[in-house]
Amino acid sequence: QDNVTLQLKWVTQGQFAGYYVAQAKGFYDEEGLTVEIKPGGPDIAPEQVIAGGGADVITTWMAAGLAARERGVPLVNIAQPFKSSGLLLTCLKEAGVETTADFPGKTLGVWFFGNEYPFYAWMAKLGLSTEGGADGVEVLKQAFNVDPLIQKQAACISTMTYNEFGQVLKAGITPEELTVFNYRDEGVGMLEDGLYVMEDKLADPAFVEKMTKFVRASMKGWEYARANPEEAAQIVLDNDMTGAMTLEDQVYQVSEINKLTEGSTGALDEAAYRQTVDTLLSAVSPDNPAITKEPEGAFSHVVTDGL
Amino acid sequence: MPATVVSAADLSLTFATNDGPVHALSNVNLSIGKGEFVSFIGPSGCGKTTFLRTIADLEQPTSGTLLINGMTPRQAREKRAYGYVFQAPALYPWRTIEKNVALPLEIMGYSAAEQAERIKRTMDLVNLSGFEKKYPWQLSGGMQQRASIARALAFDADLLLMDEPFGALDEIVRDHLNSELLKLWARTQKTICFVTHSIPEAVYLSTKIVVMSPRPGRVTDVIESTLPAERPLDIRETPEFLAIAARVRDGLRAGHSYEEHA
Amino acid sequence: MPATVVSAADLSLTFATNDGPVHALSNVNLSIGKGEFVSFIGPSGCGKTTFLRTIADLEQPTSGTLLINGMTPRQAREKRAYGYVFQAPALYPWRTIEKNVALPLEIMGYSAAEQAERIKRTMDLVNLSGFEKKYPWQLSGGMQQRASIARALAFDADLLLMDEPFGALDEIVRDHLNSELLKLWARTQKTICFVTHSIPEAVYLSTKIVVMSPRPGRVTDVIESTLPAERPLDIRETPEFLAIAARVRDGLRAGHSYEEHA
Amino acid sequence: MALISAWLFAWLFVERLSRALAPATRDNAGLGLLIPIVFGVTILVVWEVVTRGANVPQVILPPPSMIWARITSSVPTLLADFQQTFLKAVLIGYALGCGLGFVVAILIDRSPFFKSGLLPLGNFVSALPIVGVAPIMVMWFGFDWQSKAAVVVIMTFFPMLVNTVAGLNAASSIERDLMRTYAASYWQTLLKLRLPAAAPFIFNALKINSTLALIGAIVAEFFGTPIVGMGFRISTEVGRMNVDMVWAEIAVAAVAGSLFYGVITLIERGVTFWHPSVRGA
Amino acid sequence: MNKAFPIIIVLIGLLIVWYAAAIGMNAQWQNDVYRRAGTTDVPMTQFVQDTWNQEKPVLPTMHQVMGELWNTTVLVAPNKPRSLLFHAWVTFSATALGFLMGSVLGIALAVLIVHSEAMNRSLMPWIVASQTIPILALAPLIVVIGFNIFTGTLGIPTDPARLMSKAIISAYLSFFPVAVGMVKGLRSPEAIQLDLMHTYNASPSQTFWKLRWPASVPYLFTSLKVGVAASLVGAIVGELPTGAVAGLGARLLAGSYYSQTVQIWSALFAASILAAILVISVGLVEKLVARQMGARPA
Ligand SMILES: Nc1ncnc2c1ncn2[C@@H]1O[C@H](COP(=O)(O)OP(=O)(O)OP(=O)(O)O)[C@@H](O)[C@H]1O
Ligand SMILES: Nc1ncnc2c1ncn2[C@@H]1O[C@H](COP(=O)(O)OP(=O)(O)OP(=O)(O)O)[C@@H](O)[C@H]1O
Ligand SMILES: Cc1ncc(C[n+]2csc(CCO)c2C)c(N)n1
Ligand SMILES: [Mg+2]
Ligand SMILES: [Mg+2]
Repeated sequence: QDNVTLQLKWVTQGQFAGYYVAQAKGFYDEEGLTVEIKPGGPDIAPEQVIAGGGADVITTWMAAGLAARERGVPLVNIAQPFKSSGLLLTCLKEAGVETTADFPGKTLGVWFFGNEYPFYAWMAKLGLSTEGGADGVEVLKQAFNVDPLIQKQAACISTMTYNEFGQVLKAGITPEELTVFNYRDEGVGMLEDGLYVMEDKLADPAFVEKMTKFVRASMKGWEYARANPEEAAQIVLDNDMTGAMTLEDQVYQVSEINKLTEGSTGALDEAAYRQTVDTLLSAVSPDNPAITKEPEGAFSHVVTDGL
Repeated sequence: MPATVVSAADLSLTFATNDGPVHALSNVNLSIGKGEFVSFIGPSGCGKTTFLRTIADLEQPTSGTLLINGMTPRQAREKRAYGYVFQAPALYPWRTIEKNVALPLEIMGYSAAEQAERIKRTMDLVNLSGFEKKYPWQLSGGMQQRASIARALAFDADLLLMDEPFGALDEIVRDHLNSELLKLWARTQKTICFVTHSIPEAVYLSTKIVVMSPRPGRVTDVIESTLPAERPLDIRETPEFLAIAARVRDGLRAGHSYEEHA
Repeated sequence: MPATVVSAADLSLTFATNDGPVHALSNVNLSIGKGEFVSFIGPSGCGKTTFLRTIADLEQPTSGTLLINGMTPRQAREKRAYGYVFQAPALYPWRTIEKNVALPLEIMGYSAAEQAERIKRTMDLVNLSGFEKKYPWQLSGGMQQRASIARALAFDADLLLMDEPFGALDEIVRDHLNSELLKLWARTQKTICFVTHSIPEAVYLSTKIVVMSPRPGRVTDVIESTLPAERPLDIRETPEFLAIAARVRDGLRAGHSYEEHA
Repeated sequence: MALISAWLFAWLFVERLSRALAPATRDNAGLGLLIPIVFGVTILVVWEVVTRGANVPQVILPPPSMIWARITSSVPTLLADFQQTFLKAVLIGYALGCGLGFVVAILIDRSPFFKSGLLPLGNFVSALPIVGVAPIMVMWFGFDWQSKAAVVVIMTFFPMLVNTVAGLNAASSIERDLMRTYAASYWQTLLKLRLPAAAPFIFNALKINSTLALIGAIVAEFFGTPIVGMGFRISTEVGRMNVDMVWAEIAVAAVAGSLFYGVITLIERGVTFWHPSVRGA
Repeated sequence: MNKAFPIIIVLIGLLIVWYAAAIGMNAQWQNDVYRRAGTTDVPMTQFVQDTWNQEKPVLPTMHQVMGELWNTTVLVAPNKPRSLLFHAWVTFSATALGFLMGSVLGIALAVLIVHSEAMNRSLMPWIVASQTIPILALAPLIVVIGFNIFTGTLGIPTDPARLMSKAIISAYLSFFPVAVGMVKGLRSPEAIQLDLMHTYNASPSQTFWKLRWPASVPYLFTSLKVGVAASLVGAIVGELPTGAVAGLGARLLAGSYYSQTVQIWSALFAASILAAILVISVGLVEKLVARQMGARPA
């Protein structure tokens, strides 16, 4: 049995259903792996964890992964189970937002902690200042929930298709009352939830072998989750130690997640990679220096080639 | 007959302690008239302090009645009927000596000028001029005790309760303060309750001497002084004086023999 | 000639305070032989306590030299050369009386049996049997003072420093303790430094009387007693006694007149 | 291991130094400061050597020199954050929280009714978890510093309450008796006896709260804030792997907090000069 | 006066304010609901009732919170993640361990500081500085790296390791009030009481045990009360970085991700009840010790 420690980017939820399913259904066991899944949280930077030796492989967003790479943590994308991105900017029509032209003067809620890169890239593309004022937008650091929208503290907030957006709807706000911007559609979409490891480890064939098994089992998990969203949601729920989640929420989440993993073989699509890098490089600013130069060797197909 | 200032009838006070009750006062009957100077004398632990504290409404009697100017001790206290000199100086460490003396004056709302005048007068009286700005811990034991006397004299209570005020003072200062106190008393017709361990002091100062004995604390003798009101220091060599002193000493000794066989 | 226990040469001590220096001791020269009983007497604030504290290494002289048994005060203290009775009782409020008396015995490592025996003996000596289990605040002022005397007598120091130990006690107990102290002294040949405000007490007890005067604190007179070693209580009426007492009183008065014009 | 031996070394050195300086330093503030500084510098040097020597990734622990470079190059940002977090949230929240704790303590002291009615509730808020409170305060008071100040109020309230209640009982019985003999009113006794006697306890609370307030304000900013503030910067820059900036903010927080604490200690020395712990035994 | 009476009065007062505030704070949302549903002319009583019973209110009401507390304590087996008792226990164990470590450390530091001038000068400023470092910034470092060291280098199993990392944060927060209070307390003996020890040439340890320690007891207990509360805050904060583990902090956070206000409030209440129990326990011990030490009844 080989041991693998996976550090998630966020708390246990449907977003990571594939891994939990692979574990619960014995897919890892079949590959001869014992996988420990470490849930993340609002202050866990998986990049830091892996740099400190606390994990073998992490899930993170590509922008954050590249940023870490430029700052001396040589992360390499080895697989990309999420084919498309789920990040939205969700606005109340009532607050006067119908198109991007309505942004100036509005207050927008943004997730930070490495999640802000797409937003800044977008604003750069729109040529809007983020310093507030009549011509710019007022940025709020949004907590990881939808309260600011419901209490009308912000005109727009960040949501994920698979989670917060559902919460907004569940709260009774109808889609007609909302203006939804999908980052992908705005041309600033970036790759989310990929699997990353430390570059030097890839020199070891045994490690590559181990990761190949891991990715294979994980992709099998994702496939299973797509086929059995309800069961997958229940598995996620069983792994939630806080007892705070409901099955209903997780079923919704898994079903939405399935749309994002749909069609991924696990291998990174280099076009999508290019698009992410180009977007990031187009928006370099002192406020938002995700990356300042073209990354080298930030991904590798060595693992997915062996699938 | 002068009005009664303190009248105790069958007054008893028992402290409950971890190892049984202590009978600090037992059936005390005593009446003190206006303008009297009463000394309390008795072996240590016989209840002198407790009696003064009861008058001052700092302890509650277990049984019996106690009236001060016809009022309950509490009412009397609220009327600020008395000034109290404690056995320990009880100065506040964050106040200078002069501020300590000013404390009751501030509380009773004297004007600043009046305060200054009174502080000066009483500090002079107890010979502490020059130490106004010192803090209590910078004074010797006797000086602290004098400061606490000054504090009690600074305002005009008709009843003075003094618990061994001169215990820590040498003979010369003591003589000086004794005669100052007598002068003050004669001038103002205050009523004074005075605890002392010195038989000559008790006899010299008092119109009435209360001898107490311990376990349980009782009054064993009340001696009305036959000395004249006018008392020069050398009255202490007269036979009359010595006779009273002898009677006090006998009373005291009796209390002690009791204690020694307890 | 007996060995010198305390020898002070040109000893001065000045306290710095918020409003200027206080000269508590100024050029004190004094030597105390082994087995002597020395009383210190002087107006309040003249430096008696300060001098005792300097001997005890609780204050550091500003200038001059002080030797205890030929050692520095610090070395002497480290040898536990003395027992000290403070002017205030300084009992620890969280200890019962008997535990307070036991304190030095615990520190000096006496066995439990030895401790019990000594506690009993000294508590008897100061007449506090029956109050072993009480806490300090449950005792009268005089009883607290006696407890602190018991504490200092419980262990065997060759030098006793006593700062007004009997100040809060009545004449009878005082006489009793005076003669007990004399007995103890005669039996053990301890050296005793004794601060008192009572002239008769000083004369009755001492082989040497040191008269001090304040501002700055100085030794104004050192009187060697001519009284015999054997001293019944009624020695206090002899002319010899009265003569010494008169000389002390004169010395005291001189100190005061100085103070009164300061 | 390296850290421990470094600390031991620093300490030994300081021990020697303070021995040597002991008589001289009594009243010499300059020399007094020397010791902690020497200690600190030693630690910094060791930190620098260890991080560079052992090649610790900078996203985990950057060397001090790099942190310093970041501080000097980011002065305007640091200043804006400091103003937002310290000058607004911390100071205002601290004043309100300590004031509230104090007032409630007096109320409790004043009336037996409040004593049994409010003290249990006081215990109840003692550990209102900042995590739960901060989002609620954001909900109630908005994203700006007001909600952070509210969190600081809640965090500083309890230490002040407990210490003031204990302090108000610190006056000795004879000192109280004296006031009774003057038939002093409640407020007179409070003002002239019990508050001065309580001062050492109250200053304890003021000192503890000075650091607690800073922690509270910074942590509260993790739960929603405008994009300025020390807590915002810390949480954001951790996510961006700019750990040097995180430490720059921490350094600012440490300096500000220490100065804050130092100022209160100075005031304490002035006000409770009479207490044995200050008078020096 | 009956002891419970004032509490009840104060509580009733509080409840009135609470329910009134709930109407005000939940009104906006309620009106939106009516507007969306097209309902008009809602009677006042209906409106009030609705504001008191929203699923995700801005301010949940007492009965909602109590109901949730009841549902998650009594109606669930205490070993299930759904149970608040389970989370309270997890948090409590970290609190207790952290409090123990923090108090011991705080007292030890105070002892060093009081006894050595070098310690006072070199340690004190750094202790203060340590407290101004926002723990949450360090919490991930401690939880992540500490956890790795515990499980990796030291080979400790996951659960105790997680407990230890939380307890360390807990201790980090609680040692400071204890140290500050104890420095004051250990320096509180009167000069004359110290002089007495001096005359016996008592060793520092004797002076400590027989004088400084007992004299510091009032300060000790006030410090411990603040310390135990700080420990609880620390334990909860230590549960933050990893959002999905057990404990009241994780529960709070998880609740907040789904805007489960009622759930947040019930966890908040659970934490407060835990805090009150801890502080009151320290108070009880204080009373006992005071009696043991012959304290004068007030
Ligand atoms: N608060 C108390 N609790 C219990 N017992 C007490 C208390 N105060 C005094 N006592 C006891 O009451 C008795 C009388 O004490 P009191 O202080 O009145 O004596 P006293 O005559 O003033 O003695 P002294 O001359 O020594 O001051 C003593 O036995 C003492 O132990
Ligand atoms: N810690 C101190 N700081 C400043 N001045 C002090 C200090 N201790 C004593 N003094 C001053 O030193 C002088 C001598 O004080 P000391 O206590 O020795 O007098 P004493 O002779 O014992 O008087 P008493 O008979 O009243 O006890 C006094 O003027 C006093 O004010
Ligand atoms: C540390 C961290 N914070 C926020 C996000 C953004 N995000 C992606 S999914 C999700 C949870 C809600 O669905 C959130 C908040 C992230 N990825 N990692
Ligand atoms: Mg008395
Ligand atoms: Mg003296």
